[in-house]
Amino acid sequence: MIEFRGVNKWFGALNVLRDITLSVEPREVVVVCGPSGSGKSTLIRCINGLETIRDGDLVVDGQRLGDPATNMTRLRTEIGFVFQSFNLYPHRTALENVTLAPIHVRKIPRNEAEQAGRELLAKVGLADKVHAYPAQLSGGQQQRVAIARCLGMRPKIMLFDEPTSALDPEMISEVLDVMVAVAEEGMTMMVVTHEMGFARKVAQRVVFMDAGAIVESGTPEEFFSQPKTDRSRAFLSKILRH
Amino acid sequence: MIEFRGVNKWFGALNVLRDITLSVEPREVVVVCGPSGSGKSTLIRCINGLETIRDGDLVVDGQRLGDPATNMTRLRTEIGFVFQSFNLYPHRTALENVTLAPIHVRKIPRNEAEQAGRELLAKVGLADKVHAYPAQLSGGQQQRVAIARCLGMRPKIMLFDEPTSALDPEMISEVLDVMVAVAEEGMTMMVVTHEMGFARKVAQRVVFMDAGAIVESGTPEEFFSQPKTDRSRAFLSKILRH
Amino acid sequence: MLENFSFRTIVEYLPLFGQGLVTTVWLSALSFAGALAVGIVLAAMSLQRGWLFRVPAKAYIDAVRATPLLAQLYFLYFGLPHLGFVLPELVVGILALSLNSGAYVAEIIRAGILSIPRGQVEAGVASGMTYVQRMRLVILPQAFKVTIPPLLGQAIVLVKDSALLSLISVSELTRAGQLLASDRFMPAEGFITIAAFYLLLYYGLKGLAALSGRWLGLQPARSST
Amino acid sequence: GTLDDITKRGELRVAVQTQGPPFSLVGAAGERTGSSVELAELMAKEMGVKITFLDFDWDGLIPALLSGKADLLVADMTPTLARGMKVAFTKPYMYTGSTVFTKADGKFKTTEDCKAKGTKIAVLLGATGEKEAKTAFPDADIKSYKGGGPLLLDAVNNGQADCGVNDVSAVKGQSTAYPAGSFTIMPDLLSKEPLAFATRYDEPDLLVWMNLFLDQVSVDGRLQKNLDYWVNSDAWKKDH
Amino acid sequence: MIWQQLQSLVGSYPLALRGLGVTVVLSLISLVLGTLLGFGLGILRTGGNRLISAAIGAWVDLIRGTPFLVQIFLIFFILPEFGIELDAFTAGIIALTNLAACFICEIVVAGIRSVPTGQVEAALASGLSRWQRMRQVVLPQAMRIVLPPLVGQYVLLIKDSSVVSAIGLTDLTRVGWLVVQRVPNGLLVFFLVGLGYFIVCYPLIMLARRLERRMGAAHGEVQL
Ligand SMILES: Nc1ncnc2c1ncn2[C@@H]1O[C@H](COP(=O)(O)OP(=O)(O)OP(=O)(O)O)[C@@H](O)[C@H]1O
Ligand SMILES: Nc1ncnc2c1ncn2[C@@H]1O[C@H](COP(=O)(O)OP(=O)(O)OP(=O)(O)O)[C@@H](O)[C@H]1O
Ligand SMILES: [Mg+2]
Ligand SMILES: [Mg+2]
Repeated sequence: MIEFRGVNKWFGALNVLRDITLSVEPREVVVVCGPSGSGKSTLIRCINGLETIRDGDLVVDGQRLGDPATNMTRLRTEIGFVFQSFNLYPHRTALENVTLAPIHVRKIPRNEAEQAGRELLAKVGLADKVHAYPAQLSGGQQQRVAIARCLGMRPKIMLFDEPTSALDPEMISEVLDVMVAVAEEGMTMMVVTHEMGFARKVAQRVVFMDAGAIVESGTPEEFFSQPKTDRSRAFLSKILRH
Repeated sequence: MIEFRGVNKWFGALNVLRDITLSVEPREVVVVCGPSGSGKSTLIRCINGLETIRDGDLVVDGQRLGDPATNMTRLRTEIGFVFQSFNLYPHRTALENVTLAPIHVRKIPRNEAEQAGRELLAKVGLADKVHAYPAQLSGGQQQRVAIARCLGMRPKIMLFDEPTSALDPEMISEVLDVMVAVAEEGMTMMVVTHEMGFARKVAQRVVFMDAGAIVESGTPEEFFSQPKTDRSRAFLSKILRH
Repeated sequence: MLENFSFRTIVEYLPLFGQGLVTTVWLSALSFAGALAVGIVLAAMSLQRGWLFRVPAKAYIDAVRATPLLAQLYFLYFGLPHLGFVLPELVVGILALSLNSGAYVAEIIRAGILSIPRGQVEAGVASGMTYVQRMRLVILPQAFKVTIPPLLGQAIVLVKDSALLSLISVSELTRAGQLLASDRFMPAEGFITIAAFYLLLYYGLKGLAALSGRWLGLQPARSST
Repeated sequence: GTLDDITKRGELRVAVQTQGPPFSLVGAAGERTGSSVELAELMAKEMGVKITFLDFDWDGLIPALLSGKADLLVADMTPTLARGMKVAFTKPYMYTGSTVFTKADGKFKTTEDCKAKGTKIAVLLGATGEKEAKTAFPDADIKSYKGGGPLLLDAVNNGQADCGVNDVSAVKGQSTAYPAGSFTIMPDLLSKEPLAFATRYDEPDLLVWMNLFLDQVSVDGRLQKNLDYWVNSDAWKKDH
Repeated sequence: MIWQQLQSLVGSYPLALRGLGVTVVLSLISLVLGTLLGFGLGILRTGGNRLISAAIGAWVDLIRGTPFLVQIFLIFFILPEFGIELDAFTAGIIALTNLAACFICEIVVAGIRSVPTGQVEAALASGLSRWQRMRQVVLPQAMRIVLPPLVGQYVLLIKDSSVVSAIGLTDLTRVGWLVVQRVPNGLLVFFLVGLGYFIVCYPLIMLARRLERRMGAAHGEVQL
């Protein structure tokens, strides 16, 4: 479903992705973790073309990125992206946030889109917030709307970039619950997160990055119980210490 | 050292602090937790007069707040405050951040202040970042500078408002380590935090707030193992779940 | 001049001031509409990555900002006939005001668009919207709110600038004051009256700005944690 | 009285408006000159004081006099009765009148031609010509300009206006800036109007003196000489 | 004809230079004074005192809402009735300084308000006095927001200074009016006047642009 082969990326002189080779199968859930600045966000942003790569191949849903024959706008409709800072449209209600792209990009008739939108909002537990504006919602609620917004496009893949790290502690679980539900329905997911409980529960694989490279990769059990490298051990000890 | 007696505070029609009675002894470390919006920040912001109270008594270091005889500016120099968002002065280097108040408020000669500032920065592990600007520092480093900045005023009390919740997970421990060290030197501290490891390690008391009131208060062991109210149980289950 | 201040004469000239006020209002309104059109086009040009549109737009904006409206007005008024366009004064005046204010409006709109957080653009990109869809559905509605207050500020400037059109024989508000000054030799009466009227327009626009701010404020502006 | 003040001060303060030849202009070398300017200089000389010119545009001219910044006002100003309610005019020192001018090769040949409906007629803002044009050409489209007679000529020359109406001496003086024969200046005058200097009503002594001055210079021919040089010919052209 | 006009124009260059000089000197003095005063008003306006703040607000509105011509007119011609006699240059400086101060006050207020409250709270918490907070913490940060529009405002004020010709100062615009009497070609003359202003203003506009870009970059602003 997603296949990196020898991907490199530079920001100026900085080699932020080094020789990434990684493949994600359909219905697989992959958690990406690693220290700040290690390139996690960059990695998943490449997948839907928010960043462009310099060399190597990146094939998503059978289409090669950077290939002139690939219609990026089309491809993006197949990929949902959930941001750390939600990025809801502040001038639109929750429902409008969910229906905007289906109506304008997928060209679904408005009433159908709204019907579907209401169902999605109900699914993420926000049936009563349909007409609320983002500023009237708590962080956890906003992030759940953002997830519903992605689901509204019926994507084949969903990418999450630290979806809970901007949230108050008591709101984290409500978002993770929704993500677990999505994963259990069989969505292909790549999730940048430090929520190790989530990784344990639903991930088939944990990928540990450092300084732009994938340093380690394995099942959650392997990774948490027997980290193979010093760097992953140091990292785990830090985030699990207090 | 800090004594609330029947303190109430309103924001407009909202009763954000309800009948708070609480006293903190010298050298005591008190952790405050509770759901978002429960009034934790407001509570500690009252102590150094960032918020004013409507009724009840609040006596800090022997001086009654709101009393015309109390020199707030003087009192504030005895109280250090560490913010969630660091609030370092972005136009000043780390060292300048630390020395600004000692030089201008305490009227300590510049070279003495700088000498002391360097020592403090070394103590928080930033001897090599003395001349860095905040924007050049990671979140964890910025927060450590902020703590050094408070220590520079040799306060009798230190207040922390979620000092680690804006930090990347691997940076949390470096900040908590510094806070533990400060606590172990015998500082009187009030800390709003959800880092339960920290509470276990150094707090004499955990105070749980909900909807503006102190709902429960006790030693960490009591609070974590046998929360007395439904609300504190629900809260703990949420933040400890994933 | 003040001890003989004649309110009676002002009242006598009031119809003239009234006409001038009306002219100033509609001609400013028209010019501002023109300025918005010019400004949107220029802003769009100056936000392009390629130099082909960006450089001419910036050059135009700088040239307008660096020279006085008076020079621009005469440039059009005396210059257009050389190119074979003899247009009525009013048209030249409105054109000059639109082209002048348009440059400032362009800067305001550009700043408004750039003030939209990058995440908003990315959210649009990620859900497969085209450039035009992003602009129309995501960026412009948000930029609109940010730009309303400075745009009204520019409208205030434009209203006062329109006084310059009296130079090319448009009878607007300032002209009425000048008439009172030259027919009756009552400059204090003339000028203080027009000042009062301009102040009225200023408070009108300011009220509008406050109102629109409050109206827009009903829809929460920021999505925050 | 004011005259005593002027004597004590040693300075006569005269407000002028630099409207263009022949009355008041800035010469090629940047020197201030013209018919009215020279007359004012003559006044100061007769008073035995030095002269200071305060150069305003139309907006500032009257306020300068009324507020006492200037002792008197020297401009090609018509003493209308309405204006006389506010300032004290001297007796007229010359008569002129408004005339109509057009572009020499244009389709407007006579004053009658200009009466056609919709003719664009350029006049000077606030000048008497503006009033007269309104009565003489009721159907025309009157456009008032600010900034002096030359701009009227420019407007007519450029085609922004079909005809211009202005003081005949001004038109004659100012058209010399164009190649000879650029304009047709109609021989008939729309009106005959006096020109006079002005001062304040609270300076009766100065007014009396100014009138005396005008009598003197008419009798001894200095006024005529000034007008012949500046107004009735373009002799000044070669000097300025 | 054009040739003859051009020659005549070239002959007027000393006058034009003098006019440009008046424009520059007048603008320079009043911009410096106006900036100082504007900062003072801005700081007072954001200070706690409601009464002072409202009074400054009303004054700024009055000045922003009325034509500059009328203001200068009042200062030069009406103040003498209250015993304040000013020469044209001083009156021009006062009027322009006041205008500048009012516009700059608004810019400074916006700048001060843009500094996050957390900064003020941090300063407050470490016991800095009101003036120390302003001087050490708020103003240096406000400058980033203030500087670009401030320079832009300078350009507007330089252009507004042309109104001083109403009270008899021979600035650059006035020179245009004088020259056009002899060289009746409005297009040419006012093109040159425009050029004169351009020479003074364009470097300032470039400076504003540079500042804006630098501050933008410092704030992590991005292209679309
Ligand atoms: N637009 C950019 N221009 C230049 N450098 C960038 C840009 N975006 C990211 N970087 C740099 O690339 C590196 C990787 O960044 P990235 O955001 O992918 O890290 P991350 O692992 O997501 O970190 P975090 O946990 O802090 O989000 C960092 O060093 C960052 O400073
Ligand atoms: N300046 C203010 N004006 C009005 N209401 C306020 C203000 N500051 C806080 N509040 C309200 O007071 C209540 C308590 O706020 P406070 O910030 O003390 O909560 P908290 O427990 O610190 O929450 P968090 O964990 O989100 O920081 C909230 O409902 C909040 O919305
Ligand atoms: Mg990241
Ligand atoms: Mg808080």
